[in-house]
Amino acid sequence: NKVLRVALNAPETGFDPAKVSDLYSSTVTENIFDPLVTYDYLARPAKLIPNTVSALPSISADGKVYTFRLKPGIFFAADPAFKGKKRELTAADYAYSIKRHLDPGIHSPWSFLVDGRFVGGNELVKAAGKGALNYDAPLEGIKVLDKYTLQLTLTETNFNFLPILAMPAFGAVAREVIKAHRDNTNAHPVGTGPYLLKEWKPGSRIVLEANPGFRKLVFNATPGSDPLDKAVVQALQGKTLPQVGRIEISVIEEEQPLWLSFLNRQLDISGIPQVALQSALVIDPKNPLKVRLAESYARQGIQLQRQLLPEITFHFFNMQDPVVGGDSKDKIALRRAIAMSFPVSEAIASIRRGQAVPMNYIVPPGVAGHNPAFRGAPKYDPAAANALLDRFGYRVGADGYRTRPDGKPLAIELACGTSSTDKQWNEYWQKTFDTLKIRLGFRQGKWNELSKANHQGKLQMWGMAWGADYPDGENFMQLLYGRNAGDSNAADFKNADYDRLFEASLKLPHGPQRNQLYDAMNKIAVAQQPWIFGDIRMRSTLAHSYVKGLKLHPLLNTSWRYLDLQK
Amino acid sequence: MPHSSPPPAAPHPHNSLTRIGWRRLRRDRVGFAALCIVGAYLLLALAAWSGLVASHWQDEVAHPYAPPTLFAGSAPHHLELDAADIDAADRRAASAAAQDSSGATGLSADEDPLAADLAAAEQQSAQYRSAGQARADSLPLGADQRGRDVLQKLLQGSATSLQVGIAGALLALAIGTVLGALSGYFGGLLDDLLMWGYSVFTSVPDMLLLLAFAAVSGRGIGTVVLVMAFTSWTGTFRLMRAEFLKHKGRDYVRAADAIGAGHGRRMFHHILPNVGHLLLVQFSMLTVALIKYEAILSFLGFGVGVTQVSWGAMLAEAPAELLQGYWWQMLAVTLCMSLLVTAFSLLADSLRDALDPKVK
Amino acid sequence: MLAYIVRRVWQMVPTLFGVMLLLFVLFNWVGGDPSYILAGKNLSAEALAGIRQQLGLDLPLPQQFLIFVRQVLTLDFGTSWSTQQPVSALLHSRIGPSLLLTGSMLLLGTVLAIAIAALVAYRRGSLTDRLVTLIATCAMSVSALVYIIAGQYWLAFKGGWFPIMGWSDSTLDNLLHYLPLPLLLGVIVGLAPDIRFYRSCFVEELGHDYVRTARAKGLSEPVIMLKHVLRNAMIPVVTSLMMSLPYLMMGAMLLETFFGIPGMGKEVVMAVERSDFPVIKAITIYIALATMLFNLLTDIVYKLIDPRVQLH
Amino acid sequence: MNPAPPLLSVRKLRVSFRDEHGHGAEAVKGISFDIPAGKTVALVGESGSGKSVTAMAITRLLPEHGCHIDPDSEILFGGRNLLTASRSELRSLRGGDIAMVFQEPMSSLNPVFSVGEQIIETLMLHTGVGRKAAQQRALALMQEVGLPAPERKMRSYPHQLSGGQQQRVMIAMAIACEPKLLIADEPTTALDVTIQQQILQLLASLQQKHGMAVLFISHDLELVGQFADEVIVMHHGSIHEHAPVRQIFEAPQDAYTKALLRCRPHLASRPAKLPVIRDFLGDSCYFEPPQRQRGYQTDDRVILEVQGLSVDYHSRHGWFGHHSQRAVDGVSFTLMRGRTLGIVGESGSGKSTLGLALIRLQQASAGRVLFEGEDMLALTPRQLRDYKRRIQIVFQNPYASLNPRFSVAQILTEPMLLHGIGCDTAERLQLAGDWLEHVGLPRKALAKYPHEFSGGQRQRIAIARCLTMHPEILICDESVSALDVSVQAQVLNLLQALQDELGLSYLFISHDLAVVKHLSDQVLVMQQGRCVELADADTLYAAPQHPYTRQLLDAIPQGWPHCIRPRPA
Ligand SMILES: Nc1ncnc2c1ncn2[C@@H]1O[C@H](COP(=O)(O)OP(=O)(O)OP(=O)(O)O)[C@@H](O)[C@H]1O
Ligand SMILES: Nc1ncnc2c1ncn2[C@@H]1O[C@H](COP(=O)(O)OP(=O)(O)OP(=O)(O)O)[C@@H](O)[C@H]1O
Ligand SMILES: [Mg+2]
Ligand SMILES: [Mg+2]
Repeated sequence: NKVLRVALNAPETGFDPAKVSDLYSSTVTENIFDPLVTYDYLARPAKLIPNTVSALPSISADGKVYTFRLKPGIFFAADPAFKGKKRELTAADYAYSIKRHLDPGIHSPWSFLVDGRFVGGNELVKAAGKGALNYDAPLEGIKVLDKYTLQLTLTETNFNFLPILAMPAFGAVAREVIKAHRDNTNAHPVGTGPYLLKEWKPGSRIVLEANPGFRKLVFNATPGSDPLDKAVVQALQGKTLPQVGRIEISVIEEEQPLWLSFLNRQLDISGIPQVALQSALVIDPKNPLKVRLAESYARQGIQLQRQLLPEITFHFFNMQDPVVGGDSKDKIALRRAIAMSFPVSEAIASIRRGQAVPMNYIVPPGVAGHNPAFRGAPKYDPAAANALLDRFGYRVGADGYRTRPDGKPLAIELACGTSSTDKQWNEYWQKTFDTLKIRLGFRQGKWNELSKANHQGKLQMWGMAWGADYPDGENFMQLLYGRNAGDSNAADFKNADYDRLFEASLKLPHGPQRNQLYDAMNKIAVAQQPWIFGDIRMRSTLAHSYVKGLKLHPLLNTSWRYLDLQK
Repeated sequence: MPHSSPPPAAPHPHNSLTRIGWRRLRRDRVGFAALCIVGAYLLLALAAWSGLVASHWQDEVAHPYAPPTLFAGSAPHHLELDAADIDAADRRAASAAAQDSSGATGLSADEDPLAADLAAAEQQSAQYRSAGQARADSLPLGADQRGRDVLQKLLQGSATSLQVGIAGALLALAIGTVLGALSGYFGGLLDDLLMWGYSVFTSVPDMLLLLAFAAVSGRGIGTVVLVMAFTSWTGTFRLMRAEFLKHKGRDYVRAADAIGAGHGRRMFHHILPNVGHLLLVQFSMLTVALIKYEAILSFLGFGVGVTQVSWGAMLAEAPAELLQGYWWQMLAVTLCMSLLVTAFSLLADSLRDALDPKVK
Repeated sequence: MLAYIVRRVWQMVPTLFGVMLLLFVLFNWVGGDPSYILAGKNLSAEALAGIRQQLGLDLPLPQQFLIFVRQVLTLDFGTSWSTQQPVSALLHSRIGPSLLLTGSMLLLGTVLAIAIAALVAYRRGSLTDRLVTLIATCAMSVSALVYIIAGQYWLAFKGGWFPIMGWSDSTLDNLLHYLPLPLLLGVIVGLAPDIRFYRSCFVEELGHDYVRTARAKGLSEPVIMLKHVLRNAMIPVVTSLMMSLPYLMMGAMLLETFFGIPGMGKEVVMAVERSDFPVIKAITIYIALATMLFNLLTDIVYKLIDPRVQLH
Repeated sequence: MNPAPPLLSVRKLRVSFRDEHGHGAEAVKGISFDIPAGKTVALVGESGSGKSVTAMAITRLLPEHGCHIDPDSEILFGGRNLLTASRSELRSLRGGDIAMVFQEPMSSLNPVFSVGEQIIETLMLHTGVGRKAAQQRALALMQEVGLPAPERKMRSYPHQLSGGQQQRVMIAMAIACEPKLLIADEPTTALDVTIQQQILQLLASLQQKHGMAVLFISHDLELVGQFADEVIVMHHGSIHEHAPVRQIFEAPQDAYTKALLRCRPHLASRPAKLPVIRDFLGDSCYFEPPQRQRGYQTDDRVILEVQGLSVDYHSRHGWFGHHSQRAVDGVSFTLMRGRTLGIVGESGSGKSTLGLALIRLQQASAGRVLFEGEDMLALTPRQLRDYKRRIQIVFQNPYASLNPRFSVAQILTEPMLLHGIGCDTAERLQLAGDWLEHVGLPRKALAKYPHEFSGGQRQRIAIARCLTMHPEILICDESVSALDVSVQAQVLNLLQALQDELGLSYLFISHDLAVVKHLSDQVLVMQQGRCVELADADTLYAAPQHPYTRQLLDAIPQGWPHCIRPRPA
C-alpha cells in the first residue's frame, strides 16, 4: 500500500462542501467529492472535462439551460446512513447539493455564486425566510429530469457557470448522510470521489484512504510536447486511479519543521518556505523568475515545479473616507503619490526573494482576460510624488509632516495583520510614508476584526489578496464593481463608468471584445487609484524523486489522485 | 530610669542593612563588576534613548544581510536581489508582451486626470532627489534584511528592552508584592477576595487580556509595559502570599506586634526584608522573562512598532534568518542579552548575599 | 480541615462566576466577530446577519450570558464555531498529548532543578556554584525560540537522533520516539530559572539552626538538603510548582507548533485567532477549575508541609 | 593519674569571627583541656565568654561563613584530630559518638518535622534499627526525659511544645544513641527543678552504664557542684581556672572564680542589691547591702487583675482529627503597681502561654484581664494599641523573637521610633547604646546582628528592647536563664532599680527559685495549667501549702558537695 505524506500550512476547518471555503479544507474535499465537471490534468490553459457526467452538458442557444447526463454506476462510499446498501449517485444528489448552497439555514460561504442565478431560486429562498430551505419544492432552475439527468436553468447567461460547477464546493453529497450527521456534517464527508476520510484530528492530522468503491478510472492521455506531460503519461498511462492508497496530511504551520521534514523525507511533496528559497533555488539575477534547483537537491532527484498563482495582492484605499477617498484631484493626487512611493520592486526582491512579479493589471496572468502588456502600476518615483503633493497644497508643516490642503493635520492609518511578514511589509510602508512626510499609524488586528471595521467604513487603507475562484477575469474585475461595495468591493469604489463597463462585460464571453472593456476598466482604476497594485506570487513545489506523475494545476488544489510512488 | 552614661567617643553608625549591603557589594568583586556592567547598559540605553547614539539605526547603510567584517569570508553568500533586478525583468516582460498584443499598454496622458500635474511635479522634484548613498559590503556586526546596521539596532534596542523589562518587572513585582502581602498577612475575607481576583485573572487566556489592554491603551511601548506587568504579577502574588502566610506566625513578627508595630510596619518593615531574597531573584528572572516576552508580543503584534526596535523584535527575526544561515543578528542579541542577564543575575545574587546578615 | 475544604469549594462558585463574567465581557469587547470568518468571501450583510443569528450572537447579551451559565453548569459547551466539532471531543483529544508533554516536562524539570539547586546551594560560593549559576543564567537569556529552532535543526535534522516532528496514537511510540526532543528542549528552557529560584530558597533555609542540629546528628549532607532543608524550603517551591500546574493543560504552544504535537496550546491560539468562543469558553472554564483546585490544594499542601501555617 | 589517653583533648583552640570590616575578633583564645572518658567536665563562665563556641568547635558546627579556627588548634577525639577529619569521618562521629544538646532548643529543632520523627531519625541512622524498633525506643526515651503523654507528644511539632519540653526533646535526641561524649550546652535552663534533677539522674546513670563523658556547660553553679567532676572557668575566651570540682568550690585559686562563687544568689538572703563580679574584683571590698522586705502592701494599687483566665490550644491531627488542650485553666491573680509576681511551676504548665495570653498574642478562651480596670481581652485592636506599649513581654526564645535581618541598633530603636521616644535617630541610638550597657553589653554591639551573639547576650538584647519602651508591666519569660550569675545579678539589679524608681511591675516567669525568691513579692505556682498556690514569697518559701510546691522546693539543687551520683574519692 502506497502512502503519500503531505502537509497543509494552516489548519483546515471541516469537510462539508457547503460549509467550508478555506483553501485547506477544499484541498481535502476535492479528493472526496465529485463535481459534475472537472479539469483536465495536463491541458494548459486549464480545460474543463466531464467528471461524473458522460459528456460536457448541452447548453441551450441562449446560454441559460444546461443539461447534464450522469454516468450510471457511480456509487457513494459506504456509510452507516445507507444501511449497508450500495448507494448510487443520481441527478437528485446534485440538485440537493446545489440547493444546499442556497439554503439560508446553512449559510454557505459560496452562496454568492448561486444567489439569484437559478430561475425561481430567489422565491424559494425567500419562502424559507430564516429557516431551512424546502428541498422538495419544485424549482424551475434546478430540475431533475430523470435519475441521471439534471437540468439547470439560469436567470441570465453566464459564461463562468461551468467553471463554478467544477469547484469542489459543488461536489455531490448524499441527503441521507447529511441528515444522519445533521449536527456534524463537517466530520462526515461521504462522497463518490477517489478518497474517503479515514481519520481527522482537527488542526493536526487528516488521513485519507482510497475509496474501495471508486468507479474504475484509467489514466489515458496523449502527451503534448511538454516533457513534463511525457513524464506524467509515462508514469501513469493505463493505470487505474488512484494509485496511492493512503494519504497522510499533517498541519505544519511553521516553516522550519515543514522544510526539514521534507528534506528528511518525512514529507513527499512540499512547497519551498520563504526562508529556504535562496538555499533551494539558484536564482538568475537577470531574470529572478528563472531559477533552477540547487545542485545538492537536484542531485537527489528532487523535482521542482513552478507556477504563477492566479492571485493578486493589493492595498486599497477606503474611497468613502474623507481623507484618502473621493474623486477630487487633490485626493487622487494623494493616493497617487502614495502609490508612486511604495517600493514594490524592492519589497519583492527582499521579502519575496524575487519570486513574484509586480501586479500591473487587475486580472492576473493565467486567468482569462489578463493583459500582459498593460502597465498599471505608476512608476516608482518618490521625489516626484513629493512634488505632486506640494502642488496640491499638502504642505510640510513645522513638525516636518504634511498637512491637508485645508490646513488640517494629515495622518493616515493603515490596517495590517500581526504576522512577521506583515511586519516586514509594514517597514516598507513606514518608509513610503516617511519619504512622503506623512504621518502613518498602523492598525493591527485579527483578520475578522479588520474585515468588520472595513465593513463599517472605519478603515483607511488595508492590504488584501484575492485568489481566483474560477479562471475568469470577471472574478477579479468585480472587485471594484459599485454594486459589490461593502462586500467583495472592499475599497467601496463607486464609479459609474466602471460599473457600466463591467455590466457590459458580463454579457460577453472571453475574447478581444471583452478584453477591450477590461482595459478601459483598468485605466479607470489606474487613474482613480483606489488600489495600490501589489504583486503576484510564484509558487515553487518540490517533490522527491520517487513521486511520479506530478504536474501542478492552476485550479485543482491537488494532484494526489494522479500520483504514483515508486520508492 | 537609669542614668545614662556619658556619650561614647564615636557615635555608632546606624548600620542599616542597605548601607551594609552597599559596602559589602563594593567589596564583592564579582558583584561589583556585575553592577558596573548593568550600569554601563543603563547608561548606553539612556544615551540611545535620548538620541545621543544610534539615532540613525533605521538607515539602510549596507547591502541586505551584509556579514560582520570579521566573518565576511565565511558568511553564507546567497544572491540578494534588489529592486533594479525586479524592475528590469518586469520591463523586459512588458516589452515582450506589448509586441504581440493588441491591447492597451497603460494609461495615456489624456486619460490621466493628473497628467499635467505629474509632468510638472517631475520638473519640480529635483529638491527631493538625493543621491543614493553607497552601501557597505560588511559591517562590524553585520546587517539585517534591509541592510540596517545590527550594532545600531542593538544599541537602540537595548534602550527599549531595558525600559520594557525593568519597568514591567518593577510594576509587576510591586503589584504582586503588595497584593500578595495583604492576602497572606491578613487572610480571611481579604485573602478570599484577592484570591478570587487572582483566579479570575489567571484563568482568562492571556491573548484576550492582551487584546483588551491594547484596546484600552492603544499600542506602543507604554502598553507593552502595562500588559506585561498586568499579566505577570500573578506569580509574585502567589509567592508573596505563601511567604507572608508562613512568616506572619513567626516569633519575631509576634514580637513586633508586642512592641506595638502596626500591620503595615510588620508586613513591610519586618517580614519583607526576610522574604526579599525571593523578590530579588524574582526581579532578575522577571526582567529577563519580560525582555523575552516582548519578543513574543512583537510576534503577536502587540510589541513595539516598526519605528522602534527592541531585542525582542530582533529576536523575532531570528527564526527566518537562522534557516538561511544569517546568524549574526541573533548571536549579537543573544550575547548582548546574555551579558546583561548574567550580570543582572549575578548582581541580584550578590545583593542577596550582601543583604543577608548571616553571610560575610 | 474538612470544613475548610467545604468552605473553599463553595467559594469556587463566585470565582467561576467572575471568570465567566470577565471572559464574557472580554470576548464581546475584543474577541472578534466570527461571522466574518465563517462568511468566507461572501460578506453581504444578509449572510453576516444569518450567521450571527445561527451562532446566537443576535440574542441580547444577558440571554447569551445565561446560555453560557447553562453551558458551564452542564459542562457542555456545544460545538466549535469554526469546525463544528463538539467542543468536548475536541478538548478530549487535545488534553492527552498536552499532559504527556508538559507533565513529563514538569516532572523531569522539577526533579532536576531541585537536585541541581540543592547541590549548588550546598556548595554555595564554590566554583561549582558559580559555574552552574553562570551557565544557568546564560542559558536563561537565550530565547526559547532559538533553542527550538537550533534543537530541531541540529539534533533532529543534522544529527538525525530524533524525528523532526510528528505524533502518533500510541503513547509508547510517542514516549520513545516523538516526545524526547521536545521534552529535552522544554526542560532546558525551563530549567535555568527554576534552578536559580530554588537555589535562593535553599540558601535562605541553610542559615537556620536546625540545619546545625541535623549536622550534629551525623546526617549526610544530601539527606540534610533533601529532607530537612527541602521540606522547609518547600513553600515557595510548591507555590511555583502548583502555579504552573493549571498551565499543564495549556501546554507549551511553541513546542507544539514546531513538533506537530496536537495539544491544547495550539488549540487556544487557534481558537482566539478564529474567534471560536465555545472553545475559548471551555478551555477557560477548565483552566479556572484547575486553577481553583490547585489553589486549594496548594493551601492544603502548605499546611502539610509546614505545621505552623494556619488555615482559616 | 590515669595513664589512658583522655577521650577528648582540646589543644590551643583559637576561634575568631570576622566582623563587618574583616577584622577578626577572637571568641576563644587558645584554650586547652581534656575530657577523660566517663567523666563530667563542666564549663562555666561569663555569658559570651566562648563556651558555646568551644562546644561547637569540637563538633565542627561553627558557621562556615566568617568564622575562623586557627590551624594550629587541635581537637583530638580518640586520637583523631577532628579539625582535619574528613566530612564523612565527622559524620560518622556526630550523633553517634559525639552528641550535642544545643543551647536554644527552640531554634534548633526542625520546625516542620514532628519531634518523634526527629528522634527516630537519629536512632535509625546510628543504631541501624528498623522503624518500629526506633519508634519504641523513641517513646521510651521521651518517657525517660519526663515528657508527659509521650505518645501524643511524639506526633507534636516543635512549636506545639513548651520551651522545657523542647529542651527535653533535644536531650532525648542527644542521648538516643548512647554517645561516648555528650556536649550539653545549658541543657536544663528551661526545666523546672524537679525535672532538672530527673534529667541529671538520667545522665548520671548513662555515664555509669556506658562510661559516657559529658561536657556540661552551665551557669548554674549549684548544678555544676552536684554534677561535675572537673570544672573549667572561662572568661573572655580564655580559661581562668581548671580544677577538680572540690578545689573549685573549696579552694578556688583564680580571682574571677572566687568572685563568681560569691555572686550566687542565696535562698536565705535577699540583699537590696545583688553583688556582681566587679564588686569582688580589684581592691574594692564588698559590703553586704541591707536586706529587702518583699510582699504586697495594703496601700498598693492594683495595675493588673486576671480573673479565671483559660487558654486552649487546638491542634489538628490528620484530616479530620481534632484535639484541644487546655494549657491555662482558670488562673486568677492580681499584680500591684511597682510589685513583682513570680510565676514558677512545672515545665509545660502553661506559664508562657499565660504570658502570651495577657498581651493577646495568644487568644484566651475564657476569663478577664483587667488593666487598670479595662478588660484587655475585650478591646478592639485599635483600642489595644494604646495599651501595647504599657505591657511588654520578653519572649522565652529570644533568638526567634529578634528579626534576623535587623541590626541590634534597629531592633532597639524601632520601639522608640514607634512610640515617639527620643526626638531623632541620633538620640535614639544614644539611648539604645545606654540600654545595652545597662544590660552588660558593649555599645559596639549595636552594629551586629542577632546571630552574632551568644544565648545570654540575645536574652539581654530582648530585655533591652522591652525596656526602651518604658512599659508599666513587664512579663519576663525565663529571661535570665542563660545568664551567668554575675550578669544575671546585674540584670536583676537593673530591673530592681527600674522598679524602685519608676514603679514598674513585673511578671517574672522562672525556674530558678532563688531568683524568683529574690525578686518576687508574690509567687504563683502553676501545675498543669492551674494555679495551685499563690502567696507572698516569704510565706510560700517558708511554709509551702500545696504538695507540688513542697516537691519543688525540695528539689532545689543543693550544690557542692551534694552529689547526684557516687563520686570516686
Ligand atoms: N556567628 C557569630 N558571629 C560573630 N560573633 C559570634 C558568633 N557566634 C558567637 N559570637 C561571639 O562569640 C562570643 C562567644 O560566644 P558564645 O556563644 O560561645 O558564648 P557563651 O559563652 O556560650 O555565652 P552564653 O552563656 O551567653 O551562651 C560572644 O561574644 C559572641 O558575640
Ligand atoms: N502552639 C501550640 N499548640 C499546641 N499545644 C501547645 C502549643 N504551645 C504550647 N502548647 C502546649 O501547652 C502547654 C503549655 O505550654 P507553655 O509553653 O505555656 O508551657 P510553659 O509553662 O511555658 O513551659 P516551659 O517552662 O517548659 O517553658 C504545653 O503542654 C505545650 O505542649
Ligand atoms: Mg552559649
Ligand atoms: Mg515557657
